[in-house]
Amino acid sequence: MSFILIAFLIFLALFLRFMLGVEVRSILTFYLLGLIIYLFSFTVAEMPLFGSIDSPAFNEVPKRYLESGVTETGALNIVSSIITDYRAFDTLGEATVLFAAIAAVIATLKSH
Amino acid sequence: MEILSGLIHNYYYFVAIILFVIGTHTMLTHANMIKKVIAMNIMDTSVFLLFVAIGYVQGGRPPIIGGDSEALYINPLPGALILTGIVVAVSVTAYALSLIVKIHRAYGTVDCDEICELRSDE
Amino acid sequence: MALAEQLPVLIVITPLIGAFLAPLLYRRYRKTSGYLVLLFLLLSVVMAVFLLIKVLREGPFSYQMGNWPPPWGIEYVADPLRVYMLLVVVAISLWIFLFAIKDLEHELRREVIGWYYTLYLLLVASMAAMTMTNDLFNLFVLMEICAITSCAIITVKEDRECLEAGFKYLILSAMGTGCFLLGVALLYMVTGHLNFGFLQQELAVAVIDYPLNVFTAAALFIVAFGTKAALFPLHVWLPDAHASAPTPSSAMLSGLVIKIYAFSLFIILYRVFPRSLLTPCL
Amino acid sequence: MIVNGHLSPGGGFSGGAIFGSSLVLVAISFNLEAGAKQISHQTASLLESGGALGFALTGLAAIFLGGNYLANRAAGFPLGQAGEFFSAGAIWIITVFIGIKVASTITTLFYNIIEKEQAVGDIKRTDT
Repeated sequence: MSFILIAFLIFLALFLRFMLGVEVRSILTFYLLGLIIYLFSFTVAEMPLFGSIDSPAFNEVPKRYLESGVTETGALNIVSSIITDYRAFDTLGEATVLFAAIAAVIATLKSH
Repeated sequence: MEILSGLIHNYYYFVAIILFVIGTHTMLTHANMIKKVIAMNIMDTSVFLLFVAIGYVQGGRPPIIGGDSEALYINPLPGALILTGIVVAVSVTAYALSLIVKIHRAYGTVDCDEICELRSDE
Repeated sequence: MALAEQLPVLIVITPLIGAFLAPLLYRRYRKTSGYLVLLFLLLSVVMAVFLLIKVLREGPFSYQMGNWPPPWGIEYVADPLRVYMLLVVVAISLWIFLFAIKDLEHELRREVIGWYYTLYLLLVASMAAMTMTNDLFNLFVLMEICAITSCAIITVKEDRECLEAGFKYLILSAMGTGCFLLGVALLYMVTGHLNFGFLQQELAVAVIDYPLNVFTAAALFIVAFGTKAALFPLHVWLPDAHASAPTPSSAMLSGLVIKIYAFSLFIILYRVFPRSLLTPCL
Repeated sequence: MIVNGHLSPGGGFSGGAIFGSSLVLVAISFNLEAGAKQISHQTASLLESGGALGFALTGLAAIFLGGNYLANRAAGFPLGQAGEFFSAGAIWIITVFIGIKVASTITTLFYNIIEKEQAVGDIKRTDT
């Protein structure tokens, strides 16, 4: 099975190179990307099922946000209560990223 | 075949990974700077897709607490994280675009290979 | 000593507030603003020394942002290794800045010096926070600040070579942060935590059920931090960027920015991944 | 949208983006001078620093009130009745600051890039 696959790939490469005139470099890149996707597909197949209620990500952390978020922060929008209360320091970092971008743009544009 | 059925169940994740690989490839191999920036955005968006897909729960509602207390809500944490991530990606894009404006003015081109030639001539 | 408990966050916030104020200060007090910025850095050095004394005397402690306990909120940890690194970062950046004030007048245009102070302080704040943070997503945000500001302090120079070097650095570091975020997503998927301590507990279990996910995440982290820290095959951006940068930026980049990423990789490999993953025989 | 961020979808980022885009749209649809009349450079950069500074100082206020950095309930901000307009303590304040910050960021970015292009003159304006 795998032998046939490898033979097919070599044949495909030769076909692309000599019949269609594709560059060697782009054929190699193409194969490398295929290899990366092939390797990643094993990882994806092993991941927890999409949308499942008992996936590991849906553990006690979001449950507490959903159950007691209203009483603990007073906001009905839980996403809002996470970004500005539970994980507010991330949001401060984010505002800082915006400020850094502004500073970087102005410094770059004014300097030349 | 086990892998194939896993891929079909998790096709959201798989699409995100394919987008990530496309983005990385375009970013590293293409010489045009605008294409590099677009690829950077594709790559970031793929990761955001993957992150948001993790948070989905079958039959869940958006996490805005309403009337009935029995409702099932989706996981709010990935959504909140990705809100941060999107802003970060936007600011990097803005900076990269302003750099391209400056590079175009300084060299007269936005192609990395041509810039290399210009620099080797100096 | 209520204030001593707050030291980890105050060290980060002091340069941050300084950064927000620096453009306004520079517009008002053009001559002395450099020394005012120096004052902010000096303040954080003093606080870092106090924090080191406190940690060495009373042992490591953790700081919870907004009083939310770790798996829900963001946690900062002050233990001897991290605080020592923090002191190194803040003290060296103070030392570089002391010489930068005079030097910048020769290298940069007058209008951009105020913004250079801002970028410098933001860089210091993000690096100081990176040494202490105990949360993967917070680390991502800080890495992004560090990436933008360290590119920007290269491209402020009035020279077209540094523009191209800065762009190359920005693209490669964007690839690095993309890989890092993908790794975070994979780890979050199999454990549901972002805190280092909880991740380590959960990963010891998760590595049995989802080994490939954990290994892929580890590989992605090494690629991400390898790009940022310029480890051997991923170092292509470094020669251009360091050679064309202004002198203080060059000192900052090769002295601190690269090392901080190596330090973060070290912390992640030892504090996030379970011990069994790192032993050679499996 | 900004001030209702804690009750409905939206919040500082999306509301601020809409607000900033509206100012940019004025400049696009009329001309640059009309747009610049809406908000001057000085004000924009003042709001820029002010928004971020306000966010950081709200966090510091929590320390003075006895909580940790950026604490909300633990520092004694009044939460109010959930679902009402003035509720959720520090969340409301922080959201407004973020809205100001994002709006001014978008306008500043736009004007800086556009005006530099104009300053160079028309000779450089070529399509690539």
